[in-house]
Amino acid sequence: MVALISSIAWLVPAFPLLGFLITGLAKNRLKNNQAGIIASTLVSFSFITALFLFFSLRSSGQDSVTVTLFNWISAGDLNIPFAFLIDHLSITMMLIVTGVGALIHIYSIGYMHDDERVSSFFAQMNLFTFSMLLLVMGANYLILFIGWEGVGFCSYLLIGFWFKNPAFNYAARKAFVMNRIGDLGFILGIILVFFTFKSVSFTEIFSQAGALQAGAPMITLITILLLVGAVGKSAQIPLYTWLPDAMAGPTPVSALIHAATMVTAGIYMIARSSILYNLAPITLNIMIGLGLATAIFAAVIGLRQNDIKKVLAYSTVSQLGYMFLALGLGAYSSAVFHLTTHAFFKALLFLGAGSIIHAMGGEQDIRKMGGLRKKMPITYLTFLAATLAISGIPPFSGFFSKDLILTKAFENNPLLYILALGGALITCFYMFRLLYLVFFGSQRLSSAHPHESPRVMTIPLIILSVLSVFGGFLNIPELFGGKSDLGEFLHSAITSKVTEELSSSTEIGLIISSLALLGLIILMAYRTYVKRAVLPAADSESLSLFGKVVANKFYIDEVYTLLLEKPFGFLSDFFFNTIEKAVLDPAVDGIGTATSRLGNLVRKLQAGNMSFYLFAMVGGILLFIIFILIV
Amino acid sequence: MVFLFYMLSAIMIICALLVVFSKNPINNVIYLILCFLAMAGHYILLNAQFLAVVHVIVYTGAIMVLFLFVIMLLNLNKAIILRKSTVTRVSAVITGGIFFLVLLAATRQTFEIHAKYPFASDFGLVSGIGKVLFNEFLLPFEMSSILFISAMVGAMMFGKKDV
Amino acid sequence: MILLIILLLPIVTGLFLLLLKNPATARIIALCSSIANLLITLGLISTVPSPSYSVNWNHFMGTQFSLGFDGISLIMLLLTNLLFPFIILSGFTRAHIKIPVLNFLILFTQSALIGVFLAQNAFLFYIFWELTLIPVYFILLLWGGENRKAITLKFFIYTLSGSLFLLFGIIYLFTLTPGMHTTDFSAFNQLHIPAATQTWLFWVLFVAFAIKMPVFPFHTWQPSTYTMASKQGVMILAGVLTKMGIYGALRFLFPIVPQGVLYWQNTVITLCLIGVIYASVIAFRQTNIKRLIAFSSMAHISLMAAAMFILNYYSIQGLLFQVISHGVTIVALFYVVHLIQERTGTLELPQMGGLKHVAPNLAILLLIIVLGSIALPLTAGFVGEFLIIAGLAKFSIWFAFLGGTTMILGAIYMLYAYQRIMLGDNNPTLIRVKDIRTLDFFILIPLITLILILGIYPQPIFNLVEESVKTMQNLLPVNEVVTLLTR
Amino acid sequence: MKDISSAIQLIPLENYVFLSVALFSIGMMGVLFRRNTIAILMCLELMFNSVNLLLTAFSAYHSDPAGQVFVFFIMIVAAAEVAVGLSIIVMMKRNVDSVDINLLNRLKW
Repeated sequence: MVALISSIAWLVPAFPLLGFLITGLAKNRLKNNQAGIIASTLVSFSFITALFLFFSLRSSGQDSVTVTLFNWISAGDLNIPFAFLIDHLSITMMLIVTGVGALIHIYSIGYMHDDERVSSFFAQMNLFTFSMLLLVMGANYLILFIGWEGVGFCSYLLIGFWFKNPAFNYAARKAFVMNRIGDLGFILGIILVFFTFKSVSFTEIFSQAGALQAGAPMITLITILLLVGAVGKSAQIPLYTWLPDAMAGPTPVSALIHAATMVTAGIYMIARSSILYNLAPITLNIMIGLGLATAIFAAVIGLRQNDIKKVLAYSTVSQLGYMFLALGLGAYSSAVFHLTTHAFFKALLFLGAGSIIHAMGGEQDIRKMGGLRKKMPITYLTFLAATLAISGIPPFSGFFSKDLILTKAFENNPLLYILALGGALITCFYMFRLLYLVFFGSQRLSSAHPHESPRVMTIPLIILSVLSVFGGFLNIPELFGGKSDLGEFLHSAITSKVTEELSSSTEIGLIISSLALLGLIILMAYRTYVKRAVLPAADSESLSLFGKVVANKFYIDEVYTLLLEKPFGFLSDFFFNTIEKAVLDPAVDGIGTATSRLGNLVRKLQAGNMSFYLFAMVGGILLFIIFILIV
Repeated sequence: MVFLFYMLSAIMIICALLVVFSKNPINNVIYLILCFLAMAGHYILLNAQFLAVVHVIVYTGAIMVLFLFVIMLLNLNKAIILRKSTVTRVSAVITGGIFFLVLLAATRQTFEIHAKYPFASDFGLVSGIGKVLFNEFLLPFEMSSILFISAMVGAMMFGKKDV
Repeated sequence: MILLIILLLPIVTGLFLLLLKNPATARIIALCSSIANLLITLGLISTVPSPSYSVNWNHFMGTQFSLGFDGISLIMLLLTNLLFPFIILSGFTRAHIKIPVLNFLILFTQSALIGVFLAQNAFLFYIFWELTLIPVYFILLLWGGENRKAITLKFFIYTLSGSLFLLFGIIYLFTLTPGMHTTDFSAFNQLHIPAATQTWLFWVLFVAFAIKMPVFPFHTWQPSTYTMASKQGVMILAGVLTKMGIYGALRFLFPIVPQGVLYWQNTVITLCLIGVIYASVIAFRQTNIKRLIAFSSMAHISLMAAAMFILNYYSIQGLLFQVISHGVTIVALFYVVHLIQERTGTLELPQMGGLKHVAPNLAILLLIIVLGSIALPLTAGFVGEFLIIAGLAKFSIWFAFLGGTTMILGAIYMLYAYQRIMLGDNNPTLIRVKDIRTLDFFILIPLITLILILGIYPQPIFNLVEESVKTMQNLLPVNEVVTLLTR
Repeated sequence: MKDISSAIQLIPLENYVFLSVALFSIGMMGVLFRRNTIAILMCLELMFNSVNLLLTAFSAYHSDPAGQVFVFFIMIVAAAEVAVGLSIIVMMKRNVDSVDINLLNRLKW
C-alpha cells in the first residue's frame, strides 16, 4: 500500500499541472468550452486520485508516507528534497482543494462562458490548483513555500484577470505585495527553523521539537515569523485589506482562492506546525488576540457593506479570524474542521453570489437586487443553506465547527467566549441582511432580467449545499453522541493542546443561549429588511459618525495609504531627487568639476605672457636661494 | 689706482642703469658699449689683459655692432614706446632690489676670502692663457667651433623668409 | 592550451570579421564563434584534471602569462560564454554596415572578460580588467543613446580611476612578495600582511570592485549608463561586466586581506544593504523602464555583495548561483525592454499600457522574466536569493530581514512596471504593433527555460562550485556563527 | 703694470663681488623691466658680463687661469647666443611687426 501511495502521489499535483500546460500552451486552439472541460476533468482526476490515496492510507494503517521525487537543493547541510508528505492532515486538505476546486472549475465553465480569455482563465485556475496542492502536500517548509508563493502569484494573476481595469490591476498588485510582506516573515522563519533544527523537513523537525523547552526565545521567534506569513496569507489584522479588494477577480476565483483554499493556507501551515506552536505560549496568545480582533472587526465592517462580494469577503476575513482564534487556543483540529466547513459554505456563498451576479448582468450592489427568491429558486435554496451554515444554526455544518471553537474559548476564558459569540451574532446579522435584501422584497433594478443559472452552474451549487448542510457530521462531538471523527483522524498529524473538558451541562447551556440569541438576531434582521424593507443608505447620504466610519471600513485603507504608500513614494522621490541627484551625483561629478576648475586656474598662469614667466622664474630662483640660505 | 677702480665701477653701474632705463634702443647700445669698455678697464686692473682685449674685440666690436646693426636694420632707432604697466615696472625694480640683497646675503662668505687669497695674478697675458687653453682645454676649445657652426646655421635658418 | 583557445577564439574571430564586408556573414561567424566557445566551456566542466596554461612573460616583473580556473572562475566563464551567443544573436535584426565592427567589439569584450576570469596572475588580471573597458567604451559611445558622450566619459573615467587603486594595490602586494618579486595570485595568497596594513589595503583593493559592481555609494555611473546604452551594450554591462566586480572581490579581498575584510565586514555589509533598500526604493518612482531595471539590478547586485562579505557556505553558494541567475534574468529583461521600446517607441512608463492586447506572447514572456527577477520559487532567482538570505540570517537576523525586503520592494516596482507596460485598456497607438518574432523566441525561450530549469533543478551549479566554496568559507580567520538573537 | 698690480691689491675681493652682484641685479631688473626684446637681450649680456667679471676676479685672486679660460668660453657662447637671439628677433619683427615681448605669448602651447 505504501509503495502504491508513493508511486501515485505525484499524480495529484501533476493533473492540474498538465491541465495548465494544455490550456496554457494551446489556448488559441481551444474552442469555447474545451478549455473548461479539460481543466475540470483533470482537477476531478486529481480529486479521484486523492480519494484513492485517502483510502489507501487508511487501509495501510500508517500515519504518514513521505514521497521523495528528487533532490531539489542540496548544498552543504541544507538538504531540501522535492518531497510530498501524505498524512491525515495533508490528505484532508488535498480532498478539500481538489474536491471544492473541481466543483468550482465545473461551475466556471458556465460562469466564464462568454469571456474571451476563458482558456487563460482555466490555465491560471489549474496552475493555482497545482500550487495549492504543492502547498498542502509539501513534506518540508520549502516545498510548502513554493506552493505558498505560487498560490500568491496565481491569486495575483486571477485578481487582475480583467486587466483592462487599472483598479483591478492595483488590487492584484496590492494582494501580491501584502502577501509578500507575510512571505518575508515566513521565509525568515523557515531559515531560522533550518538553523535551529538543521532540517526543514516536517517529520525531522517535529521529532526534534520535543526536546526543546517550551517558551524558548528561539521557538517564539520562529513561530512569530511563521505567524507573520500566515497573517499575510490568511488576511488577518493588519494585513487583511487586500482580501476585500481581491474581489476584483471573477467570482469563481473568489470562491476558490479567497474563500476555500488559499486564504486557509495560513491555518493549514500553523496547524501543520502545531508542535512548534505548542512550545510558544506567547505566540499562541498573540494569535488569540489577532484572531478575535479580526473576527469582530471584519464582521463589524461587513455590517455596512453593500457590494455582495465585499460582504462575503469581510465575512471570510472574520471566519479566518475564528480559525486563528481556534489555533491560538491550541485547538488546531477544530480550526481545520472549521476550515473544512468554511470551505464548503463559503465557496457555496461565493458561487451563489456569482450566480446572482451572472443573473443580474454583472450588478453587484445588493441595494439594486431583491426579490430573486422566485426567479432563482435553486440559487436561493443553496444560498439559504449556506447562510444558515455560516450563522451556526444546527444541524448545519457551521454550527458544529463554530460551536467547537466557542466551547474551546469558554474553556480558556469566558470573556473570550462572549466576544467570539458577539462576533458570531454580528455575522449572523449581516448574512441575513444580505439574504433578505437579495432574495426578499421586490426587484429594485428594473433593467435586469434575472434568470436561473444553467445547470453546469447549479449542480456544483447543489453538491456544495449538500456538503454545507451535512459537512458538520464529519466531526460530531461526543455531546451529540458522535466521536469527533475528524479530530481523531487528524490526531496523528496535529498535536492539539489538551484542555479541561467542560461539563456537558455547561456546554448545553451555552449552546441553547447562543441559539436563542441567534434566533433573536435573525428575527431582528427580518423585521428590519423584510417587514420594514429598510434599504441601506446610499453612499452619499449622511450617516451617523460611527456608521460612516464603518461604511468606510474604518478608513484602514486610507490610513495605510497615508502611513505607508505616501511616505514610501516620498522617500523614493527624496532618495532620487535629493540624495542621488543632489548629493551623490554632484559628489562624483564634483571631483571632475574641481579638477577642471583647477585646470582653468592653473591655465591662467600659463597664459604665454613672457614677462610673467620671467617674473615667475626670478621668483623661483629667489625662493630657491632663500631656501638654501635658511637651511 | 684705487680711485680708478671706483671710477670704473661707477661708470659701469651708471651705464648699466641707463641701459635699463633709457628709452631709445640706440642709446641703450651706446650705454652698454660704455659699460663694457669700463669692464675692459676692470679686466686690465685684474691683470687679465688678454681678456680685456678679447672683451673689447668680441663684445664691443662684434656683438654690440651686431645689436646696432639689427636695430638699424629693423628701423628701431627711434624711441618706441614699449612700456610695461607701472605695477610691473615697480615690481621689477623691487624684485631687482630684493635680488641684489639676497645675492649679497648669499655671497656673505666671500667677505673673508680676501684674507686667504691675496691678489696674485701673473698669467693674464696671451701666453699664460694660451698655455692653459691649448693644454687642458683643447677639446672644449675645438668643440666651441661646432657651437659656432650650429649657431651660424641656426641664425641663417631663422633669417630665411619662409621657414 | 584549451584555455588559450577559449581566450583567443573570440578576439581572433573578431579581427577576422573586420576584414569582411558583408554584415550578414559577419554576424553569423560571430555567432558561430561564440557558440563554439560555449561548447568548449561546457567541455571544460567535465575535464579532469582542470587544464591550465602558463608561459613566462615579463621576467623582470615576475609576471607569468598563466591561465587556470577553479569553481568560481568556471561559473563566471560559463556565464560569459553562455550570454554572449544571445547578445550576438540579439543583433540579428537589421543588416547594418557597422555590424562587423560591432561584433568585433563584442567579441573583443568577450575575450577580455574570459581573460579576467582565467588569469592566475594579478598583473595579467589587471591588464584584462582594463582591456574590457576599451571595447565597452566604444560600444557605448558608438551605439549609445541620448547624451552618450558625457555619460560614457563618466563611466570610463569612474571605473578607470577605481582601477588605479587596484593597480596601486597590486604593485604594493608585488613589493611585499618575498625573494624574486612576483604577481602570481598563489604568491599573494600566501602573504601574511600585518592586520593594520590590511585595514587600509582592503579599501585600496575594494574600491575598483565596488565601483564595478556597483555598491552604494559608488553606483552613480550605473543608472545613466544603463539608460542610454544600446541593447547589446546594456546586456554586456548588466549581464557580465558587473559580475567582474564580484569575481575580483572574491579573488583579491578574501584570500589576500582576510583581516581587512573582517575589520570592515559590518561596514561593507551595511553599505550593501543600504544599497539594496536605497535602489529598491528609488526604482519605485522611476518612469524610465531602463532606469528602473538599472536600479533593480543594483539592488540585486548589492544583495549579492552583502552575501559575499558574509562569507559563509550558504551565502557564497547563493552568491555564485545568483551570479548565473541574475545574469540570465537581466539579459532577458533588457532584451524584452528593447522589444518593448521597439514596439511602443518609448521607454517612459506613463506613456505605455495595453501592450498585452496586441502582444500577448511578449506579455507572458516578460511576466516569467519578472517573476524570475522577483525571486518566485521555481525560478532561478529564488534559489539564489533564498541561500543568500539564509547566509545573511546565519550572520544576523536583522541583516537577513533588510536583505529580504528586496523580496517585497522588488515585487512592488517590478509588478508595477509590468502592469504599466502590458496591462490596462487598449492603447490606440499600438494597433499596428506585432507580437514577437521568431528571432525573439530563439533568444528568449532558451533564457527563460534556463531560468525555470535552474529554479527547478539547481543542483548542477551547486556541485560545480562546491569545492571552491568550501575553500572560500574558511578564508576568514573568525567565521563563527553569531548567536542569532543577540544581534 | 706693477703699479696696477700693487694698487689692485688694496682693493678687496668683496668689492668685485658687490660690483658684479649689482650689475647682475641691474641686468635682471632690466629683463623684467623692458618690453623691447632687443633691450632684454642687452640686459642678458649685462648679466653675462657681471658673471664674467666675477669669474675673472676670482681667477685673479686665486691665481687660477682656468677661471679666465672659462670667461673666454662664456664669451664664445655669448657670441653664439647673440647671433641666434638676434636672428630670432629679426624673424619676430618680420612676423608680427613688433619686438614687444608681450606679443610672444604662444608659449602656452
